[in-house]
Amino acid sequence: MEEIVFMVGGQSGEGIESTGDIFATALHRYGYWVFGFRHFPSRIRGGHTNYRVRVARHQVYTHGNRIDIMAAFDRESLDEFGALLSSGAAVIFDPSAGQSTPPAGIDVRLCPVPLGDLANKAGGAIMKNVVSIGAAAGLMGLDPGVFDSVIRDTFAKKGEKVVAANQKAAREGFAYAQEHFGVTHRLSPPVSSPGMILSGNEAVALGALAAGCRFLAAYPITPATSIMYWLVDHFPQFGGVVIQAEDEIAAINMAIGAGFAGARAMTSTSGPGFSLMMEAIGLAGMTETPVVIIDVQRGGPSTGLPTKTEQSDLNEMLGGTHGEIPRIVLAPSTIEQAYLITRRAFDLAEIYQCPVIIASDLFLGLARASVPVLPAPAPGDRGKLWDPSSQPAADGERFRRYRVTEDGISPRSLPGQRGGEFVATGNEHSEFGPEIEAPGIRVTMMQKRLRKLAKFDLGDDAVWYGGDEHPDVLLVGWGASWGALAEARSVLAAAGKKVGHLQVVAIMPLPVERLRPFLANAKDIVICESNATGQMEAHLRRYGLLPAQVRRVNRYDGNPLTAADVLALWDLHPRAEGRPGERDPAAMVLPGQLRLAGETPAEGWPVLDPGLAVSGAKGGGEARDQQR
Amino acid sequence: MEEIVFMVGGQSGEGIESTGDIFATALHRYGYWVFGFRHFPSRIRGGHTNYRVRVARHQVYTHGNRIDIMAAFDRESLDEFGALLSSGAAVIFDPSAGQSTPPAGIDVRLCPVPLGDLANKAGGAIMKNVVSIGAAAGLMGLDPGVFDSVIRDTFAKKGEKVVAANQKAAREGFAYAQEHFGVTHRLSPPVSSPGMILSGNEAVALGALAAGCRFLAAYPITPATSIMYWLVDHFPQFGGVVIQAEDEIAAINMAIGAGFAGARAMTSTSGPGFSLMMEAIGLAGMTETPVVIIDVQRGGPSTGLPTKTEQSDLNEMLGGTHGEIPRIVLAPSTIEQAYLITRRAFDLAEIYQCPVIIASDLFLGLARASVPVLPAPAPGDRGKLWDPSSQPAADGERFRRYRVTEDGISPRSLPGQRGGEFVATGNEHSEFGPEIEAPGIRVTMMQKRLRKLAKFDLGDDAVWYGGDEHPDVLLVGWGASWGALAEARSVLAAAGKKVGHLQVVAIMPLPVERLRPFLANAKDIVICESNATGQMEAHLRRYGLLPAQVRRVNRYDGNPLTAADVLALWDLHPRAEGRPGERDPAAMVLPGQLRLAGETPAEGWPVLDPGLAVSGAKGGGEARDQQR
Amino acid sequence: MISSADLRADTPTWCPGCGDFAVLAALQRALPLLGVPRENIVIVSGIGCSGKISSYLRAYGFHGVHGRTLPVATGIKTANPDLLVIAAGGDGDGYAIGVSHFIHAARRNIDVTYIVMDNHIYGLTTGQTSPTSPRGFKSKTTPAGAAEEPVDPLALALASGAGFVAQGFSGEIGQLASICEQALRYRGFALVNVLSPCVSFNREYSYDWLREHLVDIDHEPGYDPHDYATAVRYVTEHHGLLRGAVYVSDRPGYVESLVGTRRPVDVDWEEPKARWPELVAEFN
Amino acid sequence: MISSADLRADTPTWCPGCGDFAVLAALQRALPLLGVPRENIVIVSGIGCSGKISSYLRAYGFHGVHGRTLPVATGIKTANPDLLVIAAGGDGDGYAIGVSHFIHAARRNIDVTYIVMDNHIYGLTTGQTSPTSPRGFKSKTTPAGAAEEPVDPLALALASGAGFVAQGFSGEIGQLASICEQALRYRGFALVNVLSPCVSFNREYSYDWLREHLVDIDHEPGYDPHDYATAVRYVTEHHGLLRGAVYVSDRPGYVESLVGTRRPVDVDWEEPKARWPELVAEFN
Ligand SMILES: Cc1ncc(C[n+]2csc(CCOP(=O)(O)OP(=O)(O)O)c2C)c(N)n1
Ligand SMILES: Cc1ncc(C[n+]2csc(CCOP(=O)(O)OP(=O)(O)O)c2C)c(N)n1
Ligand code: SF4
Ligand code: SF4
Ligand SMILES: [Mg+2]
Ligand SMILES: [Mg+2]
Repeated sequence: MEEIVFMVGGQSGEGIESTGDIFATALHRYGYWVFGFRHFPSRIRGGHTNYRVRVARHQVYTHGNRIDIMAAFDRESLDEFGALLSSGAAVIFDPSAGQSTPPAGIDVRLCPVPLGDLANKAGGAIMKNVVSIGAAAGLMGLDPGVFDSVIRDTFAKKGEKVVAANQKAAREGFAYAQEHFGVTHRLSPPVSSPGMILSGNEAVALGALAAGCRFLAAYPITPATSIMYWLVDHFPQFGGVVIQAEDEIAAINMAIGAGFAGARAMTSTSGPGFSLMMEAIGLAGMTETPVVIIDVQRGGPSTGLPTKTEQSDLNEMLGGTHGEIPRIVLAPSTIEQAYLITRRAFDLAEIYQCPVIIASDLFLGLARASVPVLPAPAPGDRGKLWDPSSQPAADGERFRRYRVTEDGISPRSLPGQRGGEFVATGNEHSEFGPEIEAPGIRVTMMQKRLRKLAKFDLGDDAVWYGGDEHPDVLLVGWGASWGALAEARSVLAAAGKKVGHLQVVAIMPLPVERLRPFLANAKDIVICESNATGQMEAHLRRYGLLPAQVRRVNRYDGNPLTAADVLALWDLHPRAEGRPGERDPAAMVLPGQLRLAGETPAEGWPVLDPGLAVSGAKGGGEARDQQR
Repeated sequence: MEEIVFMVGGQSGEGIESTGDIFATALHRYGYWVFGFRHFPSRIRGGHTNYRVRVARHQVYTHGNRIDIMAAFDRESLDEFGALLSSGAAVIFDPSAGQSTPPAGIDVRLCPVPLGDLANKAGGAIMKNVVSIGAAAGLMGLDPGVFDSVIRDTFAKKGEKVVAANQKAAREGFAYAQEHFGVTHRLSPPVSSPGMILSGNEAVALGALAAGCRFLAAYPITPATSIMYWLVDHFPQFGGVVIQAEDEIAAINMAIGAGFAGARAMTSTSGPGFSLMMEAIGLAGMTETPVVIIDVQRGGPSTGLPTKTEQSDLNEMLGGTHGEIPRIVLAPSTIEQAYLITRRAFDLAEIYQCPVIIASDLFLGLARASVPVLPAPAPGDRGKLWDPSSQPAADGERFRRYRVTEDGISPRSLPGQRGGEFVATGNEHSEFGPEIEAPGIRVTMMQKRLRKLAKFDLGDDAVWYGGDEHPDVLLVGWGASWGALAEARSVLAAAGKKVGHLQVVAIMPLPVERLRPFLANAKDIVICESNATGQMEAHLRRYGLLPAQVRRVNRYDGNPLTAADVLALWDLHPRAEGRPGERDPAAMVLPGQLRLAGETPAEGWPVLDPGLAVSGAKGGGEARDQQR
Repeated sequence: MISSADLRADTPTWCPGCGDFAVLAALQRALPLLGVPRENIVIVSGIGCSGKISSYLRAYGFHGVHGRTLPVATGIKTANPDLLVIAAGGDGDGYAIGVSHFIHAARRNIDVTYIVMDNHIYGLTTGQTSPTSPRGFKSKTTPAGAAEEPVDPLALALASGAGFVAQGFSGEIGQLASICEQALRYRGFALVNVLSPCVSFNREYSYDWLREHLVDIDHEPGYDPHDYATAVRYVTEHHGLLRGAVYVSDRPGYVESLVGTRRPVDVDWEEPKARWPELVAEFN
Repeated sequence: MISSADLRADTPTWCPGCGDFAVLAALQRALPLLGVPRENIVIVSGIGCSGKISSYLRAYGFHGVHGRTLPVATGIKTANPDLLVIAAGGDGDGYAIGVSHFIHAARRNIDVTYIVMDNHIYGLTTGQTSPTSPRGFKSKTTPAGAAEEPVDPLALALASGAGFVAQGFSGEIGQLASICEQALRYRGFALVNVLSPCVSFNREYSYDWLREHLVDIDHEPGYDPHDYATAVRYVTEHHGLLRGAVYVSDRPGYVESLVGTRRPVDVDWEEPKARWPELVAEFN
């Protein structure tokens, strides 16, 4: 087989997360490309949770649309996710635990494994999860020692005994499965070596480090906190600092302070915290202080669905804060892009001296997948920093921090620079800084600020296009649903449709002229968003980019938008092996089909490093990549 | 003369505000319709401030576009506002105070008055302002005792001596002016009796009281605080309460608590405070708790121009808070409408169980003008309140607060009602209230909430239209600039243009089908807003309501948008008496021209009481009112 | 009269052994003693494991956003003073993001019982350092140990003018219930800080450790909770490791001074209508 | 070395007689004594009349939004510990909307001097009751008298673990300057609450009244500002009507414990580049 999706499901608090992580990392080390995603409730113990890991021979961008091997530790695993089992799927369960069996009518292979007994044999019932992944590896025909190194890394702190016991547990499961069921799902051998395995949040954190950011102030919130975890573990080694603030208002104001001082500074949060930052975002805009804000969106409104994904903060990103400021909003579509965009965001914040908002979401932030090695850090562009030697201040004159310039951007002095003293104020102000109300200066200053982004252009990275040069069907998406849309496109193409996929990466300022050619000619535009009201659609309409009639795919039940959601419009299905009546071999997403000409991992996709840009759409809108 | 504009200008802290108030109130009591507006800096002492009062024989909706009589106490009065002086304007000043004289080339009548000396004669130099308004009354040929009653009311607390001295001061000024300059600006006698004089903020406060609101929590902020002042003075007499909260986050959460308890509750603020309320607005949306939020907008972004006007929070009103909630946004255009809309807002908040945002602004909120007597309070509609007798809960079953209904609105129980116990949560929740994450329920609940406003319709009050039935030029506005646009329309019509004026009152949900006919047919659409980026324009575009090309009038220097700003597009001017070269008799806005068929004061304009609706546009878009 | 059973709603989803069970039980024990009908009880809660309590105590509940229990409770109590209003949340909810409201509710002396389930950790977000975590405390957000001194809730309450200040312990449910009863009967702002162990993420503040270190001032000979100076001294000297009623004063309440015989919930159009001419006259 | 004159920027627009002039003058007197070059001084201010000080003191300034001086100052100081950072604002700014940050800055012991120009009123918004206005205080927002007890800044600072707590008086500019100097030299969070009369809106807290009622503890025989208990007792007994250095402790500073030899402002791409293979390896 080309790819296999494994799921382990149980009650929260049962170690499902670490089990999934071990499985994913091991298979990644084995040479496969994995994509793991965890489903979890907003409580600590109890409540169903599961971890799906897609294992493939080529890079994949979602956790897939089916489940091939399931280790089921609770009733919900089968009750709620049984419908996703592929034809011939294997279900590992402990017959002595009295679990429900799979729903009737699904053609699955039951694999009863005495998980508890085998775990006990290895040293303790707590290791039954590890037994189950051992069994899964057995069914896949892998090495018995596939988990050894990961288990060592995971449990090293707990001592050699624990490591050995877990290694034994995995091997017990492996042996049992091979003996009783043989190899049910053999993966063809790996073909390439993935470079790294990390989550979108880790990619953001790594991007920040790579960009020279050394200051994070944040307040814990699901699903953003792991950005903080990674940075608190790494910043100190690089001279950086993480402050756990008392709330999000403090967090962003601290980041603004650090940005004013000259650091590359950021804050990370999710919806509720983002809402609290509105006033300060305006302050950054008005004082022209660089700051990067990561919003890892989750299900809203209010506390909403705190452990579920959604793309519903867009309106607030675009319209939040009273009054009018220049701001940049970017949405990464993949984990690699989360790294690249974050890295770039710090340049943009300093070049344009304004807040930059990165629209991530829970799906992108918490999914953990194999990616090619990310491009190493490289010197960034700090924008117009005042250089006293080449730009001396006129004698006796105070520094004009807000000098009115043609491009609206004024050289910035940093505290510590002699002669650069000025006051930054959230009030309207003169070129020197202090507040002023004179209508003429006011208008000049508003225009100066709003003009800053007039020429903003992310270049080829602003929008991404893949697919037919003259599509009949145009899928439009943004953010984390890229993978699902790419899969849907592949199925549609296989079904004979002329299809394209347009992904909006730069959301504000919107690259209107880059988008227009794509949108002007498509016959059937389908806008796909993880929200209920179609916020991106409204945004595009604001610029007159859409015809009166478009079709929509909106998912807002908290789960990531899938290819199936999109394909349902055509009664197509993404899975080769479906339940009876759903089988559609042509719809099977074969790994590799998603990788298009010029999209090879080595070159990175979509690339924000100008030097590396390959597959972005050109301003004129010529669609450069074709379906293989 | 039909109308006269008086301005008193000086340094802040010199009592300009009370002088203007006394002048306006006195002329109002005299039987004229006045409109007063104060220009003031964000500091306590010093800095130019002025108060303009337009005095007319019919109702007026702006402070006009020229100045006929100016009492100038500082240099800036003439330097900055001299250009507004009408031909033949009178300038009252104290020759001994060494002020500048009016700019050359303006044909004005200098009226030097020994203000200080006369004030001293009356009892103290502090009364020079009062002397100056006495002098103005003299120039206008009014009664010498015109200010007596207002002075009594104003200074009663300070004792009879102060009252008498001020009355004397006014009479001294009056006598001096009559003796030395005679009557320069005689107003024709009053024709009707205006009913009340109040500011937009007071109208909001009065509307809240009339609506049965008895709870305000707020944090002081210019220009919203006077709503709080009026209510703290009046609520206690009616069993109501005002809480000065520790910040705006507390304020809105208190109001939400009170709304949950069953009170009609509100908070009032301006931009910075409004930004802080974003998270709680989502909470109100999610818990379906009625709350009314008044945003008296001021110059943004950030602290911006705290004592200047702007309409730049619209994006945030529409898009603020993470996630998606039903919300209502209404913008009153006049002081009367501020009363009517606020009154209605409490009904809407309870009927739809969601936040209602009223978009006022500094100009509307602080302008103080004569209006017809406002309609008396009448019983409102509290929406679906649970009635245990007619809707008993099933035996032993818990109350389904969020029962899924066809219109999305569920009967609401109030604490204290036996059997109605439930929990309101900002998390996604079941019909009973407690949090729940099941995708099916989630989707049902999102749809239930978003469906609530599907049939929302303010009826004839949703949009307002005045002017030609088939206009070539269509002025589009919202909020406080109505008066300026109405004046501009009148001038354009007089200049022979076929012109209409469309005012958006209901902003969210936008009455798309009511707006479309007006916008679909106009040739030259001019969108007029007090902001830089055209937020209403973008909003209309989102719904496909605008052609690619429109013209824009955007004012964002902090001063109210004027008819002159609009007319400049055609090189027309609003003033009959202008500086040489600007004279355009046809452009004179005659009082009464603004009042159209069916817009008589007795009937109120635009009317939110369904029974009183007269002049609004019909859904089909037939423009019912004609220019007289 | 209601019984404890009448106050049971959904089955709690807290981890087995969580201290918050005791808080719920203590409330279910104390509330029936007050003779207040269930429909007149409102519990407002914040976000956190602790915040889920409003779904478990059957009464009217409001589960608001993180840190804002006290403003919501203030709004409810002021709008309808007939209600018995409880606010409940965690240490992060109350002393990090919400600490401003805590100080202002205390000085306002709003008649609300504020129960903080203080586990010295962010529980629901799976174990970050909280404002009451001690200096040097290690967690995922402070792997090198917390650099801040902890907030001392009792000291803060005393400095802010709270009229009733007590601390309970989930391991002593009898005393906790009695403290809750006193707090609920108190006419004014009453803080009950409950040392409520998080068995999943905070092993430092375990039942055992707390049992060993807490001084029971309810049984401290000569301790007079009406004496402010003594209360301050005790809290300082014992680093807050007390249980019992720390301080009880009688300050005039806030709501009484604001709300008269009519309540803001009594929506009324008649009086402003009747007094309309008078109101219109004011604007002339 | 800088002189007082070097620290003059725009001419203040405060009302003649405003207490804030003395605060500005005190800073201009104290700062030159520290030997810190002007470009290394940053003053962060809030919104209010007080907040305008950042335009009047010539140095780097950040005039942020209402109530958020301390987070901004914390960010600046942490990003560049070489800077001398002052936060300054009003009583509304610091003790109403911003009080949470005050408490957390205190317990964090960030090396910032926090100067509150406490006039017991909202000045810039033309005279509303503030959190330090006394109970019964009449203003446009509390015409019937304030129903809340005031915040006691000194008590709150002490309860929050502030290392340096002092109170100055605009009528005693010499002492005020000396307090500022001590605070600025203090390595940690230093509160200087300045009783700074508002001559336009608050006649209750006049220079005369304050002069009469304040006890000068700098000259109180035997008063030891290093003794916490005494400080608490004095503040309680005198209802905060003290002037001088109330409390001085030595707690370890926050920034030192977080920031090493490299500062976050030193933007660097080289080290992560050099260590890239190691970082990549971590993700495998
Ligand atoms: C504005 C906002 N910020 C952050 C969060 C995420 N969050 C949820 S609960 C919580 C803290 C929980 O700690 P605590 O209040 O001590 O409650 P516990 O779970 O320990 O009972 C946080 C930070 C949120 N929901 N809202
Ligand atoms: C978020 C926000 N809320 C309210 C305001 C309005 N505001 C400006 S200054 C101020 C209070 C001023 O009082 P204080 O802090 O004591 O300063 P003072 O003027 O007395 O020096 C307020 C409420 C604001 N600017 N921002
Ligand atoms: S995580 Fe801790 S606080 Fe939360 S329920 Fe479990 S034990 Fe209780
Ligand atoms: S209003 Fe008061 S605080 Fe403000 S400048 Fe004037 S005296 Fe000072
Ligand atoms: Mg906690
Ligand atoms: Mg003040």
